Amino acid sequence: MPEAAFAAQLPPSGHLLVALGAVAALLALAALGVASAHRPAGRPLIYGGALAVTLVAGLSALTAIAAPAAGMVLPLGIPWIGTHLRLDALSAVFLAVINLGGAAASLYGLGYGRHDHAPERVLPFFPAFLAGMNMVLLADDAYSFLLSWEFMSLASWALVVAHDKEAGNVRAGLVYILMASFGTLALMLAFGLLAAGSGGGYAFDAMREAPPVGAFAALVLTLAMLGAGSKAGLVPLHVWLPLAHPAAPSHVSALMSGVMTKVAVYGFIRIVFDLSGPPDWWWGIPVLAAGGIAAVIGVLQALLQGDTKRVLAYSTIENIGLIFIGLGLALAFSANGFPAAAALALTAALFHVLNHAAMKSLLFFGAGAVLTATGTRQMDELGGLIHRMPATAVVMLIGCAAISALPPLNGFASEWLVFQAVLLSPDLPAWGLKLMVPAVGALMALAAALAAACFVRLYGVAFLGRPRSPMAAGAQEVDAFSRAAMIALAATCVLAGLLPGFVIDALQPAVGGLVGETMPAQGSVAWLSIIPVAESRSSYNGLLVFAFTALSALLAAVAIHRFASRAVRRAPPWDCGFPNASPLAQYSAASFAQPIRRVFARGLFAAREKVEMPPPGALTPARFSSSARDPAWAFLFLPLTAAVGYVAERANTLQYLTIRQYLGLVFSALVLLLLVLALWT
Amino acid sequence: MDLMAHILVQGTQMLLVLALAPLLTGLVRKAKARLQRRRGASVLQPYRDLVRLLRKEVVLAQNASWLFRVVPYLVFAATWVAAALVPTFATGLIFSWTADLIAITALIGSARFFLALAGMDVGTSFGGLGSSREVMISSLAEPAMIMIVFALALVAHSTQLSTIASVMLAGVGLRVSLALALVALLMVAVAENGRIPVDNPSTHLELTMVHEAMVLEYSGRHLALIELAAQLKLLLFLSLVACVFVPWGLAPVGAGVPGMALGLVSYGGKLAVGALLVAVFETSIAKMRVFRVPDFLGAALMLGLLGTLLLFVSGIL
Amino acid sequence: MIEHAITPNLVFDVAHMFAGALVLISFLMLYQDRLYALLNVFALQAVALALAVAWQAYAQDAPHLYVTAGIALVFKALVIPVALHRMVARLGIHRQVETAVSIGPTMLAGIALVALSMVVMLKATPAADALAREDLAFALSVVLLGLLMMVTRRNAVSQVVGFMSLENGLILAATGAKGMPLVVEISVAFSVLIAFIVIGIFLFRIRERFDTVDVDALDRFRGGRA
Amino acid sequence: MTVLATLPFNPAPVILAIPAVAAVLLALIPSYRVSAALNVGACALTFLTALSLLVAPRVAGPFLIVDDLNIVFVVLNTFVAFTTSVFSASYIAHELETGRLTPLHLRFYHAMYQVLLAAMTLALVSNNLGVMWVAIEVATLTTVLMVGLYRTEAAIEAAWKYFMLGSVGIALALFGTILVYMVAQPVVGEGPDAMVWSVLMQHARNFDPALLNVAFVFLLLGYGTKVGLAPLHAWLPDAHSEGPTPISAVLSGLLLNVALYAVLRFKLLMAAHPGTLAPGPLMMAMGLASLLLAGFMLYRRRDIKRLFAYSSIEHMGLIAFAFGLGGPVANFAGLLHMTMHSLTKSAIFFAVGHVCQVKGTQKLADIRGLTTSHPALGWGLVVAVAAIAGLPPAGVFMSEFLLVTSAFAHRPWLALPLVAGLLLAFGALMVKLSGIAFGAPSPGTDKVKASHLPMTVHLALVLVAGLYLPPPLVAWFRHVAGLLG
Repeated sequence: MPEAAFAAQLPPSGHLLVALGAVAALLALAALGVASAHRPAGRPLIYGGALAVTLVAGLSALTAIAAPAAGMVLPLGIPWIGTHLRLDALSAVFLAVINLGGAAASLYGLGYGRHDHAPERVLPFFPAFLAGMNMVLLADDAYSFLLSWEFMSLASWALVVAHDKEAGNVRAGLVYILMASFGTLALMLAFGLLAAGSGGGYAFDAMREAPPVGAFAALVLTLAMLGAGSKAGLVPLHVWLPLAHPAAPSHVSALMSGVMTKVAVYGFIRIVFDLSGPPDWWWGIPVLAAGGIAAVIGVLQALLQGDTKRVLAYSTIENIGLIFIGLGLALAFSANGFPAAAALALTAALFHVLNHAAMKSLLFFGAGAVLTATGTRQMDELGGLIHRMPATAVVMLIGCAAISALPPLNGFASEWLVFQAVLLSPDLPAWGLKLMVPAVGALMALAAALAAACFVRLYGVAFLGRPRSPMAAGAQEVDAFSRAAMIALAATCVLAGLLPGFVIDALQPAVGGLVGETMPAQGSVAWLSIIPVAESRSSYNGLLVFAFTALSALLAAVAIHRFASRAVRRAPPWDCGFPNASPLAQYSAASFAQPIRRVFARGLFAAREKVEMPPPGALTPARFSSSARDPAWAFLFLPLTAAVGYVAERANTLQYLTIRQYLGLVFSALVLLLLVLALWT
Repeated sequence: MDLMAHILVQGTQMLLVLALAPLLTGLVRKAKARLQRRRGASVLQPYRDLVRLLRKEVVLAQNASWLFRVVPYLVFAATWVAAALVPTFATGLIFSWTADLIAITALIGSARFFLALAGMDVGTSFGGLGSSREVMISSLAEPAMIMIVFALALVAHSTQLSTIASVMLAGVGLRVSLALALVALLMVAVAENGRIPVDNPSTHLELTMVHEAMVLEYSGRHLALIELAAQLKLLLFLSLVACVFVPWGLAPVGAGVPGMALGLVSYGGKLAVGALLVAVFETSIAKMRVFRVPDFLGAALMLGLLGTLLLFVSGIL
Repeated sequence: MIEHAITPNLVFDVAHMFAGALVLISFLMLYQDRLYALLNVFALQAVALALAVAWQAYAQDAPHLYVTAGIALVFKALVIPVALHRMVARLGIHRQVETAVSIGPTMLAGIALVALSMVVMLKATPAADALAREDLAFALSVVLLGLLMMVTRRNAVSQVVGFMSLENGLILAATGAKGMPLVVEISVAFSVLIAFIVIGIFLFRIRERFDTVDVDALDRFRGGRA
Repeated sequence: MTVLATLPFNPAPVILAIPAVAAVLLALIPSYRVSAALNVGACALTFLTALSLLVAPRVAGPFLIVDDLNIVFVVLNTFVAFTTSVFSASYIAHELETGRLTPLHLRFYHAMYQVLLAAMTLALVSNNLGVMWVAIEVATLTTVLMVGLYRTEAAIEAAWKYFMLGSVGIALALFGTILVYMVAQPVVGEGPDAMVWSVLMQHARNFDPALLNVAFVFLLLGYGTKVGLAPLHAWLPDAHSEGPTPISAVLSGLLLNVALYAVLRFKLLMAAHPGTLAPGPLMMAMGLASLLLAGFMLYRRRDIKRLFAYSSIEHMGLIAFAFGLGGPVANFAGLLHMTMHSLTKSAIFFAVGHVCQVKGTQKLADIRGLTTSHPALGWGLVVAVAAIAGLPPAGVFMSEFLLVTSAFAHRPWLALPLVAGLLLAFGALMVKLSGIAFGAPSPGTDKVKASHLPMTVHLALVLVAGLYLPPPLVAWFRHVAGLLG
């Protein structure tokens, strides 16, 4: 039990105090949420307060990225360690992401929360959840880190089961909290190893000084992948995510999918890049593999879902996969002596972290808006919303385009950087990596293309066409708060896409701290292009692509309207001779996915289609149904639960023994121990 | 006034591709007709079609949204910009670094994304059918294209088309990986342009339609723009193949007017040969079933990946 | 014990004999297949215990141990067996000792247990006197045989007998430990415990066999099988 | 701690006297209202006196001992006994209303409550191994009587099972005690001194290690039966589920600790002698067995009190594992975990007691949607179960963190079953909690006529403990952890 001095190695800074104050304020808001949940003033108070706090904290974090690292020790937590806090560039980047995401969610909640029928189950936990995420990022010792981590899970679990009367939500919460606990235990083991290396010092500073070596380091990597990966949603530990994220209220879904998964990414980076010492050459391989698999499986699953929020949740898995591909490349480069390439890969990953936070929050807000307007999350009950909800439709279109990695939006910029990093990898010396990287690149390209298909399907079915249900036909545009939140995020997506150079530059302090090298400065490049390595090698200019495209489109429009025709006539659509076709005859979510389902999902997902034809002469309609499974459930979790159930059933017979048999157990234990004594000592 | 000259050359290229695109389609059609022992329409027929369509009024489906009306312009603009970024007669144009090959691929993807959305806007079965098939095809074609990009980029150490073309022009010798990439690129080009055997641009039979089903509701100037975008895309892919695999004649950076002129002539020649080959290929092969397409494109993807892997492993260059 | 006229050897021999007798009687108890006979043998063991304790009281010059011997004689050799006799008669319990493991294997197990306790104790006390070591080993044997009896007999009464026999072993060990305080208190406490058990059996008519398992009833009580 | 030792007298005898006197008084008072109040009052007084132990001198007389180890237990026990008596007052009133108990029963119950308290305290502060043994036996017998209080068939069966297994356990413990005496006798000399704990500790280095090993096996199994370690645990679920709920709280929160204290005392003795068989592996093995067994058993539970009884087995297993692992960190974790478990589990039983009264059943299947029908009770239960399951910021989280990390650092292969068991038990508790707390409420939505104060106080302490432990407590735990080796 080494006594750690309660003095921090780093001096505190104003930024750190602001962040700490934000945590305290959020916790106070949580307490206030308990007290005021039933009052009409509760909602504006809590969400307004959270908005103010996160906005201040987020902006402060933005300025903290370039500031020197700060530290502090509070006399809390494990008594002889204390609670170590640290605000360095990496935590500042993530603090900015989560607080700005939190601010958007709070703004959205101001309006969205009005429709909540059980505010007392949401208001206390929302700020607590935000506080938990903030605390994870500030923690600089293993105990505070895990405490905050699990507190974050607990608060979000409470939010997942907030609407506990709806079918499946309680089960979703159950699966969630189990997987969260699994992850925490894995991280606990990892920290156990790290602390063992430093002789029982749970402070990160102590761990940094004595990083693990050899097999221990490998074990730490594995455990970090299990622990952080289960929270982030790496396959096959993702099963909770598509259940839990949709179950929560939509602004919380946005936080969980857009923001909390980033905290998991942060945890992985912190442990693997910061605490585990220099990586081994092969560390990138498992990370790359996990990322590639998550990317493809996630997006394929997303294509098979019929529930809007579940589509988004699976898409989160895909994006987490992309981020881990970036991280894996960074590890591989860093371990094999290419710090500049590592900086590129890490920048790409961090950039995508930021982008995905914005895009996914936006999309969940949109899905929430649709849910509020129509009361359903089923794509097959939607349609035509572009007419009824014009503002939501526009921002959702931006969100869908961004997440489908279409230039000139932000999703493309970060994926482009990852591709550039992939293209630097032939320099890597190891054969395993040489074979791995292009394969992962192919998986990533496949995932990107499928993501576009997925969001064409989501947007096309939900927003375009004709309404498939009365609810969709009667939808109303959502309130101004919700719209403002969505517009702000959409603007972020556009800006980050047009001016990626500034974002890349802003990330460099964090990158440099982790891999020892930074990317070349982008802010000063002519025309605001980004040039990751050299101009002759590759460059991209989102601003110009946008300008050219917009200009061309405008030019074409003006020219045509000026010189050719501008006449428009409305007429019924071509009906192939069957007038007044029912809106249900439109392509549905399932039918849109049919070609892809047939091509990709037959094997692993066991996608099956069944058509029940009525007998000849019967007037009943034919029924079509399709089914698919999640391989993680089929091959891992269901057998596991079955095994636990089996053993529990066997063990349960111990409940039905007679006193004599119980005595027999005591007797056997005694004899056994005596035998041990007789034979051993 | 160097900058002005550069912008002028860039502008020339933009107008050039716009002007040549219908002609290329006309050439292909004419050649096909000849091969089928028909006289066929004039090579200028596409221009006439476009003009006629532009003059007609637009008949909009009743519940078409604003998206439906915006998409043709977006699709056209994105394709045009993409086509203009591929070196045609000269490399190293002033804006060529705006987007590398990955970005060009993504721009084409953007155009397809919006077109697929437009297909679903009216809410008829045809649109959905076309869109769903289109995204299925593209979900394989795009990764295949990215793999081809990888293979090229690994040889040239760059994803900039100008640099790739220069490296190719300097000569890299015969390479198995590049051959694989070429085959894959041709297969992707066939798919991307909706040509036989993947799709048939002149069919309107719902069982086999892909692209045509998607744009079934379009008329008038909107249809004209979409047709023009399709023609530009064909041009783009031919230019791409030309500039990467037969880069001879391309005016290098800083070439004067004579070099440019030579580049223009050679570019015209390459396009004509390309059109002829397309026609021959399409005439000699039959359209495949929709669910055979994934196999076709999967093969392209595998070829691309194989080419990339070879380059990774060989590590030379 | 130096001040005693009897030689230390004789002290040990006699103590040893009583201890051995207790083990032997334990085996006899394992061998019984009639309840009444079992009770009689138990009474015999109690007498043997009383003698052993009295001998220790004399040898260690510890008069309080006579109390323990008295308790053993009166309570265990007389009161309890008689009470159990009457109870068997009153409750109409089967006269047969119902075994879970038949007598032959039980005896074999008993022998193994005695061997085990010998090995354990002899390994543990190499420094002590040989006979003292054996005394302790015998006490342990009686404890283990008592437990064995509880485990292999289904009948409530024979289980009580097993428990009392186990307790005999404890008292034997306790009195064998020279100068151990509280032995009397402990033996009183144990007598109270046994009285509780016997009264419990009588009052609550604990089912004659602990083995009657009514699964339906258990489901009600225990939350049941899933 | 010596700085604080300013109290001029030793409060230990007073702590014993108060419940003893109260027991006599309670046996005489017929009115259950008065006796409930007196019960609370006596417990409060005991607790306050026990607090004075904190500043009392550490003394070891021939009969009583006050040292750092048992102060932890005494203060904790008297505190939980006090809060439980508060809970019991409201609980018992309801039982009387519904006619499950008569005033005569209550007279007996209250007297027994104080006897139990006296016996447990005696077991903790006695300096004589024999007295400790007698005290634990008395405590066991008292609880046997309380478990059988309802006189239902199930209650009697549970009491009987408890009684039989407890008796065998106590017999084994006695044999172990005798052996310890025989080990000590050649060194310390004949007579009472050879059973006095503080004397034994001084001479432990000269004991015969081999015989001490044998003694420890018996003591571990004997007192381990009381702790509820697998495979000796069989009485525990029955006894918890069939007795009055305050007794379930006392069993889980106090009696198990007292038995554990006895095991620890002997472990100290073992640790003081370098030549003995390390007791650690035995305790770890039994601890893991308890953890895993309880983890599996939890899944098939249909009775709410039985569920939490198995959870007690699980946690006792964890604590045994921690002490078995040894080392300052793990021992600290063990002490902390024990404290937290007492507080949390009794809080759970407080909640469960009211839940069962409101719903009129102990069947899990019939208790649903508590957070909707009884928000305070339901959320209280959610917090308490989350705390016992090791979710932050409860103190259990800290102890599990310390335990798991130090286990993995020292014995990686043992940490894996440990983690598996933790996860297993966590899953089971959460499965059950999901049903109890959420969803549409089941019938039985009357208001709870009870104070939530005891539960709230316990939970507040537990939640704060995960964030902040007062330095004196830490210093004290660490000292004890150091002693435990």
